[in-house]
Amino acid sequence: MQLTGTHKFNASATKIWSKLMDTDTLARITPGVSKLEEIGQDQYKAIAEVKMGPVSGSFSGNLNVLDKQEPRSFVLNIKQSSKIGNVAADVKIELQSISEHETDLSFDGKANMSGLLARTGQRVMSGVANTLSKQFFKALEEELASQEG
Amino acid sequence: MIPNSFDYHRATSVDEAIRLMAQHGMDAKLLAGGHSLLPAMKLRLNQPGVLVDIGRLAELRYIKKEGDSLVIGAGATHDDIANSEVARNTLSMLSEAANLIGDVQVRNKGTLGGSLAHADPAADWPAVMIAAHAHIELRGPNGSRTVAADDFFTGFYMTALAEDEIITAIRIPAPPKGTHSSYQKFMQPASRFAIVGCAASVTKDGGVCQKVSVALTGLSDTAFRASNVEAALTGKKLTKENIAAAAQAAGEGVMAMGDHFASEEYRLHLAKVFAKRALMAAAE
Amino acid sequence: MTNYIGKAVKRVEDKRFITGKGRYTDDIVLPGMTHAYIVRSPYAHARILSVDTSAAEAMEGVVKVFTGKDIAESGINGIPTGWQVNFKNGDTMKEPPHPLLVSDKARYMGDAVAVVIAESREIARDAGDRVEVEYEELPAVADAKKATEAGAPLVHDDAPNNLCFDWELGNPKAEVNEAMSKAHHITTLEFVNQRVIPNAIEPRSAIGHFEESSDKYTLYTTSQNPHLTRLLMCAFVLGIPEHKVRVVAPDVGGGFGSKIFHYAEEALVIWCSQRLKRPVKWTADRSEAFMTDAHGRDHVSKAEMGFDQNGKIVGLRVKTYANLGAYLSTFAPCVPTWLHGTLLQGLYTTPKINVDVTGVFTHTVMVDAYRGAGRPEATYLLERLMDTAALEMKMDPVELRRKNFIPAFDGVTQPGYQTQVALQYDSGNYHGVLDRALEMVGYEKFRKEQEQARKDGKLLGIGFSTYIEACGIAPSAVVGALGARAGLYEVGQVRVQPTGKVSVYTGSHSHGQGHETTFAQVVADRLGIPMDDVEIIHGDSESVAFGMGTYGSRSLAVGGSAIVKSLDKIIEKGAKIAAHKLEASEEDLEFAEGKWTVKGTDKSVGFGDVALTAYVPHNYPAGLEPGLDFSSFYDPANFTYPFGAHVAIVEVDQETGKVRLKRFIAVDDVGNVINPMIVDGQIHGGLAQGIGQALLEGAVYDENGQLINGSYMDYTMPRADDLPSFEIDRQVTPCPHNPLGVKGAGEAGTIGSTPAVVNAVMDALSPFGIKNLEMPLTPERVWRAMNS
Amino acid sequence: MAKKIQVTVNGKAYSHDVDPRTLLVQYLRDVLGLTGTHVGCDTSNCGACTILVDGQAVKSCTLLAVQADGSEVKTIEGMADNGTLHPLQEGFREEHGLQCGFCTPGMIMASADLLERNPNPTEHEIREALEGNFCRCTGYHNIVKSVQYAAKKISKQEKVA
Repeated sequence: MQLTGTHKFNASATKIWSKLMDTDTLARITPGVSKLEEIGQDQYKAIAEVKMGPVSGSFSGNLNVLDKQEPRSFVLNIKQSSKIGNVAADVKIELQSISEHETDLSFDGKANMSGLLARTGQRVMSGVANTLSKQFFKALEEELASQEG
Repeated sequence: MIPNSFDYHRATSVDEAIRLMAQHGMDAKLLAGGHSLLPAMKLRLNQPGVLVDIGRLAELRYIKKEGDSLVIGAGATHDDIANSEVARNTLSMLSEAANLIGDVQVRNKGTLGGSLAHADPAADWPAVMIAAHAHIELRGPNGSRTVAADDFFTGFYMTALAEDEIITAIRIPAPPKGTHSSYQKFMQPASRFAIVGCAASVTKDGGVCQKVSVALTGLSDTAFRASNVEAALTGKKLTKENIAAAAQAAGEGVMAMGDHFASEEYRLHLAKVFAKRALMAAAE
Repeated sequence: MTNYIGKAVKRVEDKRFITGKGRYTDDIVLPGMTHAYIVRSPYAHARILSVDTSAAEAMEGVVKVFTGKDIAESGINGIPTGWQVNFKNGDTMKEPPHPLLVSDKARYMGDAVAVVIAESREIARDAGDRVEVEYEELPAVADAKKATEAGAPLVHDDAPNNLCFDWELGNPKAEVNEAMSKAHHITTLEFVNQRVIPNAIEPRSAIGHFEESSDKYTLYTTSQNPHLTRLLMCAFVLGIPEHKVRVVAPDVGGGFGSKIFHYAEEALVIWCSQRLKRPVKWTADRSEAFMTDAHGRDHVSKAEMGFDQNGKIVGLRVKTYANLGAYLSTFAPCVPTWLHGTLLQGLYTTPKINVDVTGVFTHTVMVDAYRGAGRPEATYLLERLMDTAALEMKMDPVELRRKNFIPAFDGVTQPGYQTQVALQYDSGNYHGVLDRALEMVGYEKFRKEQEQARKDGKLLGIGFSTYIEACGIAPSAVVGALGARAGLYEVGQVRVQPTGKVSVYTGSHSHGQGHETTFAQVVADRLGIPMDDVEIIHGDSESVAFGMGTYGSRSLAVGGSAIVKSLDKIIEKGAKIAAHKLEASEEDLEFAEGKWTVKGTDKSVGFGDVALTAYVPHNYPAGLEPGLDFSSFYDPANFTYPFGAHVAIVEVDQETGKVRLKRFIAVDDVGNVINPMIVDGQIHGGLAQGIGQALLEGAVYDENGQLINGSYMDYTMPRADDLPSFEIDRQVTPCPHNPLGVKGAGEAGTIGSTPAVVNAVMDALSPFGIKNLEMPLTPERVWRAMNS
Repeated sequence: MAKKIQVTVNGKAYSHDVDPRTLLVQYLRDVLGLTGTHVGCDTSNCGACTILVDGQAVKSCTLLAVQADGSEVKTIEGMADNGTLHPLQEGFREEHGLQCGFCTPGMIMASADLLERNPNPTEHEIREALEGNFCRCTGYHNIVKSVQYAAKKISKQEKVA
């Protein structure tokens, strides 16, 4: 499953970068994530609850930040498993400054599903990914805005 | 094939259902026809701890005229609507859509309210309700409220319905004289959900489109109003050419879904084709 | 005189099915029965790091959890295959172990890792979720051709490049290349004959029952061939004595090849039952069926056919990669080789043919026979080539076929036809079926309609397929030489009861084919008794001596012939008894209409009378054994060769690419027909499956070996409103080498229909210059082709 | 946990305590021993489990037994009347509308719903009404004829009556 998207934020790239690299913030804005625990340099243990339409599952696994090019790009490597199936994804996140206060965040990657999700959830999962990314952008936007205020 | 264990409560009234939902919170799910929920539970894609059954509430199962409006109880089945003369006479797309949902057995049990609350991105009713300018009546612990169908579907399987609210009825205003409607659907051949479905109603006066309402489903993460198609046709003569030209705007700017049955590009193409077909049928 | 043969006798078995009294495996409940749930790998390829069963075993109602480790330690063997194919260099094919539960690695999504046995289905299912398996996901490969490329992930360490075998048949390559080099025109097609999922509506189920008191085992299973399952399970897997094992395949809800395979779950429930001293039932749900039932087809081929300037075929060259899945199913090695390569002669006089097949392991579920098995793949290739060649050479596809047909021969006064690919066709009249089909279609009229439709912007198309199949597999010595590890005869026992009622035991197995009716028609007519006096018994190794089961359209041709052999023996012995009773010489008697009559007199003795005498032998021929009960093994002299002509007419919606099948005409020649109603039904069902493959069906694996359409929400089964009513007719060219003259009708519909439909769509799309599209011809594929 | 339900199945009243997660089809098969109703899938598509609940065809794998409390249920076992086959049962036999028999009970029950609503359906209407029932054996050709047979027979019976 291809994961792509772009969103424009009214903040500088460095500011967004610092938000994304902060464990607490990340746990707060990532949809479904209930716990994010740092277990090593750029390595996290993550627990997520996904509840969307017909699908509801508790996921747990790892989240690694690789290939950091501050403040331009990094790769998120995610491995989550659950009783309803497993997700493994590599997503490259790029921040492109448009101006001092404007940054385009784009992501591009691929998620591989296995198990029940892969077999029966294709149609559902592409929508889940879309919605999760929308929620993430919204939450990040709010996070950035709240700090402004 | 075997769902997880859960507690089951059959509500004897809407108010009791609301109380039960409030009592059990996030772990509870409403069970109406069960034709979206139970298959997911059997696969264990979903494992609620409590089911509150509202499937037998007679107070939710009706189709009637109220003043100028058509009011459909949330518990009316697809089959009830398919066979309702008053629904057909109000907007024929209601019975057309009802007849295209699932199969006979599913239509016998599945309900309008259940389908709207579930908000499957490929379900038929959301598009029809948007095109019909329907208002969805909700009731929760703090009383009742009404949400326009246009504002009800907020995302992928997401609606304006709060966790502790129940859809009670759907109110459809009587369309102006000279209005005809149609629902046209390109089916996913296995599930028979919509790959693309288009609901259209056209108010015609002397061959000119006075008013038009168009909504699409299946294309994206939620059903939506095709405002640009409406704008392109309003005030125009209802010729084949004008309709075809207006339908070209269907799906414009939409991030379409894709799967092995239909890619994003193909879905966007079908949106145009089915917008045209629905409009043609409604304008006839 | 026949009272039954050739008549549309209503089915005997229907009574129980239409009243809900059928008895399928999952309907069976045994005292003290436990329920099994199998924990399966979500990954197509993964190392199993650990399996923790403690939480599951701690649950109330859980009897036991077994893992791959328990199986490995028990010393039992894995599941064998029933056919051996060698590499071209003579090396034995690779036959990696297929354990009942895996302990080291999972090799396809659905590979069995552990089994939970519990007091109820619910508890077993719940406990299954508590078995914690730690996996290390490994790269996987699902595509046969890619699997052979350097660097592809290996399914089995001891099968380099994932090769199971490579194999060749026909004329030497150099000869074929030489012939092709002189061709005036060569038509080349590359295609995927996609993987389809058999989807018998009854999911698989198995109950293992070990009785400690007698040391006996009973396996109830959804099998097409219970005796073969018993043989494989006893001799190769569990090493338990065959005479202590009863295998029952009761009513079985469809098979289509997918229930030939001796599956791991069958041996597993027996093994678990032996350990637990309690019956163990396992029933697949549909999701599990999608993941673990043997799939069908899955070939990647390149085919080239050469023609001279007059359209006569001069040569055929075929290269095929056959996906076998992760392990070998019972017939896996045979399907893409001996059931595929041998059919590439088709109905044509092609003088030089070479076929080269590579059998490949991938991280996918096993592939086995699926209705037609190899023959649909061969037919697809040939018939697509014919219509494409006609288009390219601007010839009429009908004319091109006629030019190349093998002339009619009856196999009696004229010899059989020796092909370039090992078979000798028994009898055939290929022009006959095509002529009849054209007449039914109204070919010339259609071409005019099509022309007019094109002017009106409508896309109509017609497609042809003239096919042959080799059925009734087959002479044991021949198939043995080709690699079969079992004989392929059939057993038929006729036991006349003292009152003249007749019990017939057949090693064939009916799972929809109507044996209880057709076989009874044969028996009743031969013995001249009412059908009500005949009972056909099948599917139980305890009552039926032995048998090879039902597949390859073999039941009547092989199983029916075995019964006829026994009937002949009954009549022969009956004549001795009758002669004694009539005080006549045996030579002076004739047997007809249920009685032996002294020729030219009205002195006769009836069948019932003779039966009674056989069992109450007070006044009896000296030296003759009492009783009237014979068993026969029939080993056929040759395959049988049904053939036919199929024509499809389609309309393509230019805006959406959706194909609508408007008409389907099938004229088949399946030899003599015992029950035309049943034969028609077999054809109808076959057509639906073949049409399904052309337009709707296909397993979709992603690049990680995940089956992504493993449910009826995602895999398109043909439904009533996807299909038209069929227009079918028949021609009869009797089979010259079996006593009934029958050829087999179970697979004909599937074999002929797929290419006819695809050819029709290609014909409809010919104004766009489109020559080839991959199946299934989904609306998007067709739309893309029209718009590229 | 367990809920008491009362149902009338094929004219006979039953009362049982059931686990709420028990599907109606499991109740019929496992508790009442009515194994004529089959399970062919887990996604409510195949229709093998079709029965009539309060006169309407439903998929009994997508209905909890507790949901059927107080209902009138009819299964294939209840179709024949004192040994006289229902015209649909007769039709399936006469027109060879079945082969392996596994989908047949569901097919007959779905057809019963159709003929109740539409006593004289066209071929097209029959095919559409059976879109929720899979058959892998017959290609549906003879199923259509079986339903037509029954429709004709019922209309004749009604004329006589």
